Amino acid sequence: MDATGFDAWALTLAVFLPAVGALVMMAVPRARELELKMIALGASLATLAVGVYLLFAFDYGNAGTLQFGVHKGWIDAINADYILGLDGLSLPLLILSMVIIPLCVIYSWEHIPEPGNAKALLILMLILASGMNGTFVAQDLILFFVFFEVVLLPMYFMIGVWGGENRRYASLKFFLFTLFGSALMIVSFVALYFVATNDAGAALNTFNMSELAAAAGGDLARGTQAIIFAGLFMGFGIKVPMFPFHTWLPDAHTEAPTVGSVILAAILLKLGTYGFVRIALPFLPEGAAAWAPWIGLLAVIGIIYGALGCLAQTDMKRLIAFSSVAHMGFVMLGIATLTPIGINAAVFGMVAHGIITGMLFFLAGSVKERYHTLEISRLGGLLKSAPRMGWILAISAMASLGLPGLAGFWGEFPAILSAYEPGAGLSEGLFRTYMVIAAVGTVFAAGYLLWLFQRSAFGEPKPEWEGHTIADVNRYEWAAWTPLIIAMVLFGWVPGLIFGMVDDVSIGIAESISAAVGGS
Amino acid sequence: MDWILENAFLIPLIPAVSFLVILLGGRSVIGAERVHKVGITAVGIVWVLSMLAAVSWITRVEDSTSYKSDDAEHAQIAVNEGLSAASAGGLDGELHLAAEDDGHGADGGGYATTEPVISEVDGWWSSSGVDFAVGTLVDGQTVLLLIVVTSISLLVHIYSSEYVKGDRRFVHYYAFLSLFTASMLFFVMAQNLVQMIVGWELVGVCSFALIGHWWEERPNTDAALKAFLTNRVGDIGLLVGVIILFGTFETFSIDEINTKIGLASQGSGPHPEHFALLMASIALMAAVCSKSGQFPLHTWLPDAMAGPTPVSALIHAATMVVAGVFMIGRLYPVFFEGFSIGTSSINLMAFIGGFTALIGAGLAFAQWDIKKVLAYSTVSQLGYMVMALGVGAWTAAMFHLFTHAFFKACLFLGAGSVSHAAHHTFDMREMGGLRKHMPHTYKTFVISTLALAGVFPFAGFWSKDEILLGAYEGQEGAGSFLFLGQYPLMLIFGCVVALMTAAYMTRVIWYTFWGEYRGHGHPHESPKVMTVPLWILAVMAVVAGAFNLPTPVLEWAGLEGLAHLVQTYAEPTHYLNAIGLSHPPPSFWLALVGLGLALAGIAITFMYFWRNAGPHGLTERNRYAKAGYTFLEQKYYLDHLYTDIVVGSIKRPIARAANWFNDNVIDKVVNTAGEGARDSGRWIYRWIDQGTIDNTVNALGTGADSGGQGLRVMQTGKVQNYGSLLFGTAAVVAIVFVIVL
Amino acid sequence: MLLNQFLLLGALLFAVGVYGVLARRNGVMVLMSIELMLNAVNLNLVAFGLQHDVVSGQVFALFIIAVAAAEVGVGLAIVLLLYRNRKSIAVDEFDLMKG
Amino acid sequence: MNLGALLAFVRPDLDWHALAPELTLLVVGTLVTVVDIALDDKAKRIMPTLAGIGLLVTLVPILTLAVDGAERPMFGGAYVVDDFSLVLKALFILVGYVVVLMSVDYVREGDYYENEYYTLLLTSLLGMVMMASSRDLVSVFVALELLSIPAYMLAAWRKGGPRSNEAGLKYYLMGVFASAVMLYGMSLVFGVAGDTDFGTIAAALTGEGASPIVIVAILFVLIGFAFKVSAVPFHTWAPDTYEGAPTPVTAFLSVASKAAGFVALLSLVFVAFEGAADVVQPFFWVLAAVTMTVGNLIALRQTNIVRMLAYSGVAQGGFMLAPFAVAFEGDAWQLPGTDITTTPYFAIVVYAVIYAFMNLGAFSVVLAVSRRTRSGDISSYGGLFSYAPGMAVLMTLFLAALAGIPPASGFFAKFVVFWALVGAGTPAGWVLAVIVAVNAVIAFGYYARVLQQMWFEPVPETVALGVDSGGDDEIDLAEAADVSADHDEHGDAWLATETRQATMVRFTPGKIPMTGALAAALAITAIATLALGVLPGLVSHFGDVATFHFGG
Repeated sequence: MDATGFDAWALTLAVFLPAVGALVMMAVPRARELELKMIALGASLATLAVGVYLLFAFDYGNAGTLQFGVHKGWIDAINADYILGLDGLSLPLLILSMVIIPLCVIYSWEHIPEPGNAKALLILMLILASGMNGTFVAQDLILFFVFFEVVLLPMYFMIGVWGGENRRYASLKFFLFTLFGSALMIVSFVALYFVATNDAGAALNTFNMSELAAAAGGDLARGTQAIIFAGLFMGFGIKVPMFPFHTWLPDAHTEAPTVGSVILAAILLKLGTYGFVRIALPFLPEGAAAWAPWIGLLAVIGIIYGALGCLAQTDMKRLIAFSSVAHMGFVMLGIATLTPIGINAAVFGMVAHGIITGMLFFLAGSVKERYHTLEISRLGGLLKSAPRMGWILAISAMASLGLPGLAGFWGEFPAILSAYEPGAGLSEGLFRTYMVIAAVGTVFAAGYLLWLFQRSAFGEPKPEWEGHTIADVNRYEWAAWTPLIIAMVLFGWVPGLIFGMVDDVSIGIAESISAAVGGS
Repeated sequence: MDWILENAFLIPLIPAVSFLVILLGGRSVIGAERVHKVGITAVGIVWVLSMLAAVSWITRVEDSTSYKSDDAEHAQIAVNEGLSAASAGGLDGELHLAAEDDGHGADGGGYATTEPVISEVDGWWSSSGVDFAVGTLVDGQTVLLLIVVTSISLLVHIYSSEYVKGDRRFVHYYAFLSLFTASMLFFVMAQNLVQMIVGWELVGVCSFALIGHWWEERPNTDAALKAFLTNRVGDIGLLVGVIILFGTFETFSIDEINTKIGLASQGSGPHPEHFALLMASIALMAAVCSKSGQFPLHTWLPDAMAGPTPVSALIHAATMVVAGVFMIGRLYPVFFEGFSIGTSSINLMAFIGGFTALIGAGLAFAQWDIKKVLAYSTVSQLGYMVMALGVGAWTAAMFHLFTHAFFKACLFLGAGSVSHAAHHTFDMREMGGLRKHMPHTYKTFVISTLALAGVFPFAGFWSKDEILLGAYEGQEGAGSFLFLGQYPLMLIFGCVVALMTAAYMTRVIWYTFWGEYRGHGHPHESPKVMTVPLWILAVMAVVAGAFNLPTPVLEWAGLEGLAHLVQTYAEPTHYLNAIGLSHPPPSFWLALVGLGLALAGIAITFMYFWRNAGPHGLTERNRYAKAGYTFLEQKYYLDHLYTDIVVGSIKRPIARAANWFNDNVIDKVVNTAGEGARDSGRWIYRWIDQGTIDNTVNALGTGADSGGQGLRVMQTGKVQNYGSLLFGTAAVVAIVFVIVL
Repeated sequence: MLLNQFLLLGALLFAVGVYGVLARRNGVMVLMSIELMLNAVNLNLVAFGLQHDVVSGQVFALFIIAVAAAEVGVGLAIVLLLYRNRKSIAVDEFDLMKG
Repeated sequence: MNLGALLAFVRPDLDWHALAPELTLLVVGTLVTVVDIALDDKAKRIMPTLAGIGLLVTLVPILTLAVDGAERPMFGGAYVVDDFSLVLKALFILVGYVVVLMSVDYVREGDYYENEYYTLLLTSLLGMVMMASSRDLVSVFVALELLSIPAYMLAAWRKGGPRSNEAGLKYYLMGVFASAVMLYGMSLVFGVAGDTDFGTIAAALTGEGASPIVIVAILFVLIGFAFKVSAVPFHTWAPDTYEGAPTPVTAFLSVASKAAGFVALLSLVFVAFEGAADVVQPFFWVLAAVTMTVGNLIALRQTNIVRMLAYSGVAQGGFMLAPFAVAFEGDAWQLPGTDITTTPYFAIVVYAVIYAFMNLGAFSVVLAVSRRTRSGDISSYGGLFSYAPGMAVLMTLFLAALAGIPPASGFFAKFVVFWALVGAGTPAGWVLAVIVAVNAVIAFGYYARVLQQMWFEPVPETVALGVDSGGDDEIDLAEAADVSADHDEHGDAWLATETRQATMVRFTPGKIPMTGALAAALAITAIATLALGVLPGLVSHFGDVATFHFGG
């Protein structure tokens, strides 16, 4: 799978260009903000350029196999190598994170939150970018883990330094929750190294993800798989976040600065779901089959629960944050069905949620900037005071509630669809019940989003804003938002763009699962 | 000649483009006051294209069949023959390919069915290696709707250019009119269920946007939200139904699903699980209820009148609300098998339809707002259509859809014109005597009323009559109940509703146009831009009935050729023959009954108002009557049920509860985990209580924290205690090991 | 060869030493007690060395004696330092730092 | 006893090359003293330089030996120079060098004996270097005392400071007490085995069942070193001593002498007590679990950064001890392509190396920051990022490493521990692994407190002067006197501090006064921490070569 020429370097560049940018910025004194911003923008755009190259050079014919592979020695002592690879599953998410980061940089151009210090903020963003890109292309468990963890500290600081009132608590909570998950996750990784066998029963003793995936659990007992899966579940499920572990999310989102929320919602959450699809399912098919009903249950609980949580919110940003719980519920439901269509839906859901919720958080940030509050009851008449922003909010809300013709729909509908016939011998009755519950969830989604829209955008502006001039979308915001809006519509009408990439991979995963489950 | 049929995608595309143009260039490039020209042009083009489509479809039918079934027996033969064709086409499983070549391809002996024209592009999206296509499916039913939608839309576009002139959001108004037209057209030519969902939702959004057109006032936005959310509720049904169908047939393609059922019912194909079909039908029924305002989800429709009147005419009378009816017709085989319409004598669809027709008519009596009356009348008429489909009268339903679109649109635009004249009020108590001031509006209004009431020879008469006929005759081979035919209850419903319809419409006429003018200001006739469309529609309200005249009517003129046009050309014979759908022979006396009822209704009301006969002030004197009246006035209290009880309970208590649960329980779980840690720390007595300084919800931390605080007691600072600890531990460990090992 | 007596004596001495270290407040006395413990060790070593008839036992003992001397030197120096600063050598009074 | 044994004595032939490092160190130490005597006060300037150069010179023979690579047993196996010992000798020397760099200005600015300081430092290092090679009870004991006794004096170095005195006293008393206990154990071991060299002991113990005397013997010996590595409940001296001792000394103790303890434990456990797995493993299982948990929990409550680091060091020691709990399960897990004996062994060595640098780094930052804030309160780190971002970032790096967050080196240390524990494949291993995981999370709790201060909090108005500060009371109070122009306070300041009342002084943020030496120390540790995290291959390579010369 090893690539040659530039291809061999493409992924490495994609991962480390931002980090290099960060290093360069460290050398530049804080006072020279323009240069700093330029460098940040340049680095992120350069990364995006690599992404564009990847998009074109990618061989969609066999999206199921890893491409642009790099395989170098790294830590011989523990057989952990520097392996990068890109397949149809990684590609959309990688591109997503490559797109979001420059947009965040552009948005930050004039929106450096209190207490300022653009240098630090941008550096953290670039480090985040490296971590996220790395996670999506790493093909070695240890490498994956490293990148998976690298994103923690920057986000911790982003929330803690530029966050709102309650930032200390929120940031620490975010960190401890995630760290707890990943600590158990790494134990599971090591366990995988030692116990994973090929079908012959011989120990693999490797961290190479493609090998482990190929082994598909080998002849591991269902019980063992379930135990190890539990560790992974903690690691990824907390990150997603799944229902009982979600409590860190609203706090983190609410407190985080705008770009922080955007990155968090758009990409960081995806690391968890990506982990499920990339690692948990293929490596431990039977463990997955054993856990799937519970994951599904938690998913639908999350859908309803998140929606209800939204309805109870009075703060716009917190409402959006809770909606993430609901949306990720759909993603997890798709994953839990262990079917190709479910996994496709999940990946599409990830991308769509990334675009839409990212957009919503941008909006929340700009609203906050103009009104200095996010109390829904105090907003209102946005359509009148800032029409363009109002309409953008309308589109985003519609997309978020899964309106066909916009991206959100393709994450929801197939996910619900997949629950009709779950794979790997899962109980049909159970999952059809989930299906109906999830369908009901879509109504709630419409409920809270339109309610939000009505309260914030419809009606006359509140008297307390007399005299305030509420500026409409400015040009930095246009620059940052237009791509997202276009993406919403584009993916809404041409969903094949993403399904085409992912399908092969998810078919492979689903087949190996059903083979393993059926085989035993 | 089939060019337009195969490239039908152009038809929705054009208004979509005009939407973008208006939205993006509306203010800057074109100029706010001229945008309507863009819209009108676009729709005009589309109208022409639709007409082309109609013509080419008719010729296609002509080519494909040299024979028109004009009575039941022949129909049967045609059916059987057609089936062999269908199955012949069906066995190779490549139906839509077969559709590309001309209709003769499959037919055995000249009795062919016309296959729809399906053109599609693969790879819209794909999953598990299956490519899902996007494309268009054009057949008689589609063409019928194309005509209705484009015609009404065109007229409304023109009408609005005066009615909405100078509105603060003229541009948005026209943008969304275009978008709606586009979505509706996209919907009617959907090739697969997913596309259908897309169109379905999009028209919903447009209706949301247009109902909330004047969103500064809270009631409007409330109405808009209500409309959208009620529809979402129904959409649960749509999603689930579509999913069940996909699970059963492994395809989204409408064509394949229908054909498979057809084959199955002929035994020449695998039989889908009847239970699945039933479930799917019920689920889809929910969707119909919301979109087409059927009981019990009809409550949003009257509120939707908050939107501009032309919008009501277009969306909430003529087109969008019939989407549900259209969808039933589109997937008729599913429902036919699912509800076993052919053999039952009552079924969910028929009942809901009939019942809705009844309560809608009832409600129409208690309204003072002219638009509300029309709205409930719409509900009632939609119920009529659904009932027709429920009893197996496919053609009748579509025919009624066709006619109803025109006269109801006319009525709405008339009402609009009235309010335009009478100070933008819709309250009939502030009108009266307008016939003198606005003759055109009056005449057209009366004509349409007669049509709606079903008076010979107006359009409504013919379509309504066919529905009653369908209810009576039902399907071949079904038992008859007493002398009331196969669907007795439906027949009764139908008749009662016919009577009531006539009555309440006459009431409207009286309050609006007769008596003395009770409003203020000087009412005046609306300008041509508004009256001309009215007249066009009025004419249609008269002649539309001619599109499906029964044969006997034409025999004396020797014009059998023109009989049953809708049935012949609009019916998707390719699917319907396969499931053995038959057409009842016309019945003269049933027509008489219908007409009689209508006239009776008019007569009674006439007596009541004009001649002042009958129990006036009954509602004041008789408390039962009063109770009944308030019951109607309160719309059967359904709204209270929904808004106050259902929504209220969800939004306030449950959501609050959930939030509380979130903050106090879920977080507290972590909390209690921490409590454990803390208690474990408590064995080192008294230090613990002063712990827990930075008391966070993450009590795991707190617990650990205080645990640490407790442990610090070890650290007395006295070196000898340290020593004792060291040696003590050493001794203890040693002893333990010695004992254990 | 009365190994056990030696060992018992050694154990006894050690115990006394431990007691002294843990119980006496006077720093000097604590140092003495430590010496006791070390001597107990020496006793053991020599005894075992004899039993096994190897020289290393005694060598070890010698090393310990030497080192012990150095240790006590340092110890006394520290005690002296404390006395100079605090006018006291009661080891249990030194608990500036705790917790 | 027979004189024959004595008369038969022949002087063992010495392998000078093998002894070169020790000898160099000895020479340098003596040189420092001589120079001091020769030109006493004028010597002050060059002292640190001399010591530093001496240490670097010492590296030369170590390298040559490493290149040569042969195993060189001496004195009948009592003293062995092999890869293992060389790696650790190099580590000790490097640590010593960094500590010298940290000390330069600290010692110079406080009015201490300067020259003796370095002499003692070098001597203690000599003991450690010897410890790495010792394979015999006697040599282990001698090495231990040689590294401890100077350390006692260093701990009490600020002779005027009550805290420093107390630190010295506690360290000394506990130290000698523990070594007495250990010696008693050794005497019993000797009694059982009949000789003092590990080979014989291993052979003897393998034969023996777990007889009470063997158990007591082994436990007492192990406890002697458990004290050195400050494992709970033998850790009690550590926080007080660390807090009281001069900060560079604290760094030295927390890194070097702890590492020395682990070196001794390694050779003892893996060579001498090989046969007594059923005693050693359970003992270490409990010890590790208790140590990391208690250390972490108490650390959560600390307000003084040095004390916090002390407890964190305790907890880290727990992590390092964990692999011992599966010391002899590991054989099945021969690492592919390497000749490492067992994974646990590998894990401990790697952890020791990584820990040394990250902890030294943290202490260097503390040292540097206290030069500005003159306080050891964690709260005095408020807003550090705003006025000294570089320092904040460095501290973040080291704390991240200690917390085990990639890409800082600490994560790999934690990882190899998991590796060893899970690799053992025993339930005990699995459970301990989970305990380690949970503890890793708790640990972040207190590292985060410092991070929060540095990044999130505003600069404090006033700082608690000197109280609980990392040992540099005198400087603080001296300058406090300047600040609050009240000299009486200086004399009996310790009384004020005894009641733990903080003397709050106004604090003005500003550039942190850096000196070349300190900067160098920071640079070395930072680079090492980052490099070992990004390319753990480097250190794991040490782990590979650090193979043991088993048996006598």
